[in-house]
Amino acid sequence: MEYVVEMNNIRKEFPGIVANDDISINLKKGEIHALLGENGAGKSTLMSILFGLYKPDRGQIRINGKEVTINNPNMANELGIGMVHQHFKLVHNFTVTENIILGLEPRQGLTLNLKAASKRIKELSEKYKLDVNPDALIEDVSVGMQQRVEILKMLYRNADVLIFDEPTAVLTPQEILELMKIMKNLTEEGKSILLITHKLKEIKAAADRCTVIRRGKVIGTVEVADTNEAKMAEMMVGRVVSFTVDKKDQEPGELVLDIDKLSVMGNHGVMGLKDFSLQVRAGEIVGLAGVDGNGQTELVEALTGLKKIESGSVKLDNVDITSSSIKERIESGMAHIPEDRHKHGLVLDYSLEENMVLEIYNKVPYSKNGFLNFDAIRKHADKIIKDFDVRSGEGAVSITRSMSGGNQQKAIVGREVDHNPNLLIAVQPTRGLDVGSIEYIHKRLVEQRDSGKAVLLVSLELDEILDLSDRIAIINHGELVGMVKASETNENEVGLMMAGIGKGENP
Amino acid sequence: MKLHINKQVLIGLISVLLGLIAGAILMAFTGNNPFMGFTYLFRGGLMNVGRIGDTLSTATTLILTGLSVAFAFRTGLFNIGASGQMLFGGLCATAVGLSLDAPRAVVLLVAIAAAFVGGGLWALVPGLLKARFNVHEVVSTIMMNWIAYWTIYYTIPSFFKGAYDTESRAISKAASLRAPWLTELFNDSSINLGLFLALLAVVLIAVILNRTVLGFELKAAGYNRFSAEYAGMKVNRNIVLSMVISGALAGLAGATFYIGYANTMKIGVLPSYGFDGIAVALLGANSPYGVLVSAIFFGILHSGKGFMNAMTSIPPEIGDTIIATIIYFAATSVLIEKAIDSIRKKFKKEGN
Amino acid sequence: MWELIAKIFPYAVAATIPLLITSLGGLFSERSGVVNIGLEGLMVVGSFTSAYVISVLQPIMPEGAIWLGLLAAMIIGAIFSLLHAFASINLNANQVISGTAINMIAGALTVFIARTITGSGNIHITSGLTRFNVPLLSKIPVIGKLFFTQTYASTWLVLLILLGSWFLIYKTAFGLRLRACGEHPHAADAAGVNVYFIRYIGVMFSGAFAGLGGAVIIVTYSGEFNGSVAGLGFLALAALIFGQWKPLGILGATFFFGFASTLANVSQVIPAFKVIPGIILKVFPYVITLIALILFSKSSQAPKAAGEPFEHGKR
Amino acid sequence: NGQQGDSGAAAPALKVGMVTDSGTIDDKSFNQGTWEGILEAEKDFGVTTKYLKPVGETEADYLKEIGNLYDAGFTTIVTPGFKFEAAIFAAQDKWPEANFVILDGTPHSADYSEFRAEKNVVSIFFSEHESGFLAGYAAALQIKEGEMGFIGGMEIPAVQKFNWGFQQGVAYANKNNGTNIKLNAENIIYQGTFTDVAAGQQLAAQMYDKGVDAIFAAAGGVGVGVINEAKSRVKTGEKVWVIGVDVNQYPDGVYEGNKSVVITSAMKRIDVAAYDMVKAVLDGTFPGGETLIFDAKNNGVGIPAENPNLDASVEAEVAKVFAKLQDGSVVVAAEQGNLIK
Ligand SMILES: Nc1ncnc2c1ncn2[C@@H]1O[C@H](COP(=O)(O)OP(=O)(O)OP(=O)(O)O)[C@@H](O)[C@H]1O
Ligand SMILES: Nc1ncnc2c1ncn2[C@@H]1O[C@H](COP(=O)(O)OP(=O)(O)OP(=O)(O)O)[C@@H](O)[C@H]1O
Ligand SMILES: [Mg+2]
Ligand SMILES: [Mg+2]
Repeated sequence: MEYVVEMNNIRKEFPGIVANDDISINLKKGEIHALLGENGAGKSTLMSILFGLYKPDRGQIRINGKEVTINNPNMANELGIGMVHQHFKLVHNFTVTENIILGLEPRQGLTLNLKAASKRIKELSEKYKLDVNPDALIEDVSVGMQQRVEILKMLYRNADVLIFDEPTAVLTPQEILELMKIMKNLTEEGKSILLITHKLKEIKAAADRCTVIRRGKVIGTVEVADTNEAKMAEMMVGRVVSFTVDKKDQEPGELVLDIDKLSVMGNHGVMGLKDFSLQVRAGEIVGLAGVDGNGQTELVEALTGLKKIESGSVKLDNVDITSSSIKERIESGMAHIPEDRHKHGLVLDYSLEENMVLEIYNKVPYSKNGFLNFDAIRKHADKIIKDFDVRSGEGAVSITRSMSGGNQQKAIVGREVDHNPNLLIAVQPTRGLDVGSIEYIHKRLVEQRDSGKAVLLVSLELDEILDLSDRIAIINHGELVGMVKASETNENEVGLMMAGIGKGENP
Repeated sequence: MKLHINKQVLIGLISVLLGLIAGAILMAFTGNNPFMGFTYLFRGGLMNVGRIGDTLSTATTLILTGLSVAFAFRTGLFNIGASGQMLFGGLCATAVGLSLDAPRAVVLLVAIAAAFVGGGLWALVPGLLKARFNVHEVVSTIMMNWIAYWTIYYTIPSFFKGAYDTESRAISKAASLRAPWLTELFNDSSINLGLFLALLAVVLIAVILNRTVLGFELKAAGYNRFSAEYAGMKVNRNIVLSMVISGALAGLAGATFYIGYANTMKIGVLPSYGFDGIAVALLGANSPYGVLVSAIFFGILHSGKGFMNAMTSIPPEIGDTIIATIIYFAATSVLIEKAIDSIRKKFKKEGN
Repeated sequence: MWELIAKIFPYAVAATIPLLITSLGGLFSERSGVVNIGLEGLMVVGSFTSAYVISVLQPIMPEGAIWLGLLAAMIIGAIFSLLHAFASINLNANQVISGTAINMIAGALTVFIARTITGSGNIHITSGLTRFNVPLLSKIPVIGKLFFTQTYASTWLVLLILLGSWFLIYKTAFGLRLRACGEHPHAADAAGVNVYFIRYIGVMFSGAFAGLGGAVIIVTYSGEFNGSVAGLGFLALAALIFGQWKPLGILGATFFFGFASTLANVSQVIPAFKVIPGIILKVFPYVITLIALILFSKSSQAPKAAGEPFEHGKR
Repeated sequence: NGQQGDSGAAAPALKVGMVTDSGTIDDKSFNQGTWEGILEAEKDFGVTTKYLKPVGETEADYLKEIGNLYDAGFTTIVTPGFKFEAAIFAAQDKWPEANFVILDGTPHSADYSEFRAEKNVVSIFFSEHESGFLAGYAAALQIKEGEMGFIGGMEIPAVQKFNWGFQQGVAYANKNNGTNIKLNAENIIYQGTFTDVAAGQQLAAQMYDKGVDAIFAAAGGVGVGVINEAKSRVKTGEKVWVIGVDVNQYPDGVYEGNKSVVITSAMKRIDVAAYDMVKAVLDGTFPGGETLIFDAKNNGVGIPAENPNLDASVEAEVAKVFAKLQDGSVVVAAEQGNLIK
């Protein structure tokens, strides 16, 4: 049988790490082939090589049986290879059409022929049931739509091989279903798909075959129909993985966080959060589920003081903190693991020890009379490093920019937990981390709960919410659309509510 | 034996070397002997105590403007307006020097304080605009430079007119930063008490940046305003404060220049020290002690180029060309860094 | 009042043009994602080049010398800007610092060369462009008097370039790519656009246009290179921001500067203006710019990736 | 090339140095005039020459360059402009072996508390008012009927005296020669810099638009703008003039062939002054400690010998008045009096 893509014995080294070590993989015409592996296993690197973004150190690529060298994305395009990146590569103030034709513009004399392009895009969109408006501005359309624009981009370039790098991380369960359908459509039209994902369920649901990669090496390729999720997970990590979090039953205690009818302005001049009320008690984890951009950011920023509150009130331990400063909130026992560890969590050019006192540098013993006490700061950092197993090149004096994402995250979690807060707001605490790190951080969050603290968990990963939470609040368009007990619900129900199909009462 | 030199220092030294080589090429190109050229250039800056004094007095102002730019850099700001701040600081110092009738020590202290405050005030505007409205400080400080230029242009003849409309009255000896004992020690050179002010500022700024809570906050706001905000720091206040401190340092530079190096304030001149400060800061890797060293180096070039010009037929612009080239190489230090790394690697391989 | 405006208008336009073309150059650079604070230096290079070429050629070919001078200024400006392009595109240098270095190098080097060539730092040209009234159009009431009398050919050239630039930026494939590189270079990269190439082109446009800006000064009102363009490059940078990175915006912004500075300059001979203190007239453009920056701060259209180094394959 | 002064002459030749004022060496003014005189001396006497440009305009900047010259063996040092007054005051004591020439100024301490010229300093002043008088008179005679304006640079004494002399010259022609030249107060201005070329052009344009026929520009770079504007207008058929200053600016005004917009120039013979002083040093007659006045009497000021734009009859008239200035029968005031500005 002839393969559309064959990658043989690919090797790619980055300074200090072999990202791809003698990897071979092939793709049949009309199949969906999944790539599975931990963070840093080398999946994206492999696909970047196929797409011409990296040059392999060694190895061979064949397309439709012919050996090729792919030096840049243009060559990949010409060979019929297209790629949807996890972070969409779209220009926000361009229209859909402009984004799609960029790099391959139809011309009419000297000028761009936008009309012809727009017509062709409309046709493609209809053919593959993508439902995209060619004249909309990217900044005005939803994330799901943006992804479909990315798909159109490939189709517009007549790609036969489509690479999806973690396409579902940003979608709602319903959008994921849609995407699966679109992928099936595509394969029926004769396209072949390479799909990178961490989600075993999706592989099970959509893929024909699955290649597992660990530490840059291929562990094996399996027919998906012949295997199950547990087996694939074991291949991936190299040991048996428990999918459930150990969590004792426990009665929640005092009311810690009381949000009452909170409204917050969003980024586009409309209310991002509307009349939102929620309570979190001591000793419980409340999960906030919702599709990205439905008001989670506004809620968290309003709670932590990063954003102004329009109306409503917030009480922490029965004290009104609606108009308190960030510092006051921290001091009254609120801790915050931010969504974006690079933007908010760390000063990347500061050393690890400096980052560990980011909120308490002005307290004794870390400083006295305006002068920093480096010994105390060092001791503090060393303790967190030890307690939370933070690994870095030079210990406390490592510049955080040089640390791996997982360790950066562990450091932040360590710092926040070390404040011994009554309320811990954890936003996407495991984003982009591999299974091992995720397990660890989940354990620490549950520990907080078990020791009688309140935890508000905000995550786009439904699995994470379902696993960790005692109760789940669902947010849609800035409004609370439902509140369910984790033990009494399932993914489907929460997914529907996330899409805005509410479920009556608040328990 | 293991030679361990700080990479930044090495890059700086190599940049200087490359700049000097570029200068040498230009000298040779115009038919001059580069060796003679450099000999006279450095002799011009260092040949005798008088010249050393002149070098130091030029360096004094450069230390302060360099420090001003470097401090802004370290706190995430690009202060291109040191010239304007220096002008306005200088105006304040001159105003005090010309109008305050008090014992010398008092006059000097008040004049210095006025320059400090004046420079700070002039930087307050860009600071506020940046903090409140996110107006980029590069543009606003450029505008403030011109506003300072015209303010001095009209203020001097209106309030401090000297013999001519184009300059202020001369500062009296009592209100000048020049001290007779110092002037004599350095054989009548322009060296003045500002030097000690500059040295003090170097130490103070180093301490603030590296050892204090204030420095910790200001740097955090500069590196990443969002995480500083997240950590509960008052970011807007810190941005304004950084800009004001930077401006105040430039204001001090104005004092050392207008009531130290010079004794009158002339209108129609935007001092180039503000722009040279960028070069000084850059070559000094934005560290206070680095600024000190690079300012003295620039001081030597500045005061030596005239002598070189007198002794040979090399145009003095060569000095500026050398400085500009050094800055270009410092700005493109990635290239040098790569070269250093590959050389180090080679040595390591051979060593093993 | 009308009389007055009509009188100073041609000169306001003349003062606008060097700013406009330089600012337009800056627009190309920043739209491609490279901040160019070296416009001042590039103008100096342009004014030096044109003055030198014209002074050499004028005795031989009185007619063509000026145009060859303008062309030479553009070419040398573009070549000189490669220093900035190389530093900021290939070496990921801090673009503001690299631009500052450009300014310093230009100032020192041109005077150095001028001195080596002429023995003094100045280069003088015998004759600049001749002003003319545009036939027919200058007869149109009001508009004719304002826009079509006492014009320089260079003014029309620059306005033509402005028009062409607008077309290039908004109507062509190149423009689309240019804007994409300034907003989201990785998107452009993934779409097969050579970001490095586009940025080089953007910076070289800025060099050519700033060079032309410097040259226009020589052939219109100054007639003499003296090592400086008196801060016009920085003002052009401010106009770029004031004009919100749009061709028509910068036309408005630069005309504002041109008009305000002309007004301030001639106020001395206009009795009606003598009542206004000189300082107010002089600082007026700068203060207004600051105010405009505040007003625009909320809706800033700055290219998102301007000033950020781009590395192929990195996110 | 003037810079290549280090000639290999056997005898240690006299080394003559100059420190320039803020402008460049070919500023059509002070610097250029002084330097031309020194170069003339180089040609005639084989002295070694060199000029240095200070980085700034402070006393310390000037002293530094004087020191550089002195340390390099230049023992005769010429400095143009009143801005050097305080620097020369200090220099005369610091380098007693050197000879200093200061043009347009007299040494005094920075705060004007002490005026003193030692035996190694000569101060030279020019009667700019006489020069301006002659140029104004000549231009008025040539134009006969119309209006004139004055654009000065900064409001410093030399420029003011040009202005006042100019006004008197025009008035003299109106009174004695029947010309009808108006001077409107709003057309007598000081631009405020010696550098703003654009402003020079724009101001000139306004004046010409208002009907001014000739502008006397005593303003360095601002004058460059004035000349440019005049050239632009003449090329389109307008009839406007510029009166040059300091040196013969006829060549600067050339717009085509050898036709120039510069009708005449109010010269002060800075070059002659510099030349004479070098010669005096060589002859051992350096008039140290004295203040010399260059005026009509000693041919130190005047209009150029050749003025292609002036009719022969006009030149003859001017020559007559020049003689009257020399014999004192006509006196030009060096003060404002009731003149404009
Ligand atoms: N440009 C690069 N330079 C250096 N190292 C890199 C580069 N890109 C990737 N790496 C390293 O190569 C390894 C493989 O990375 P890769 O992105 O392929 O992993 P992945 O399987 O896609 O991980 P994830 O699940 O997080 O997407 C990682 O250790 C990563 O740190
Ligand atoms: N040049 C680099 N040097 C060092 N580490 C890098 C470099 N580029 C990427 N990495 C690291 O490699 C890891 C994976 O990189 P990669 O760029 O593949 O991200 P990714 O999560 O796979 O994103 P995507 O799924 O969109 O491809 C990240 O931790 C990233 O920080
Ligand atoms: Mg990946
Ligand atoms: Mg990933």
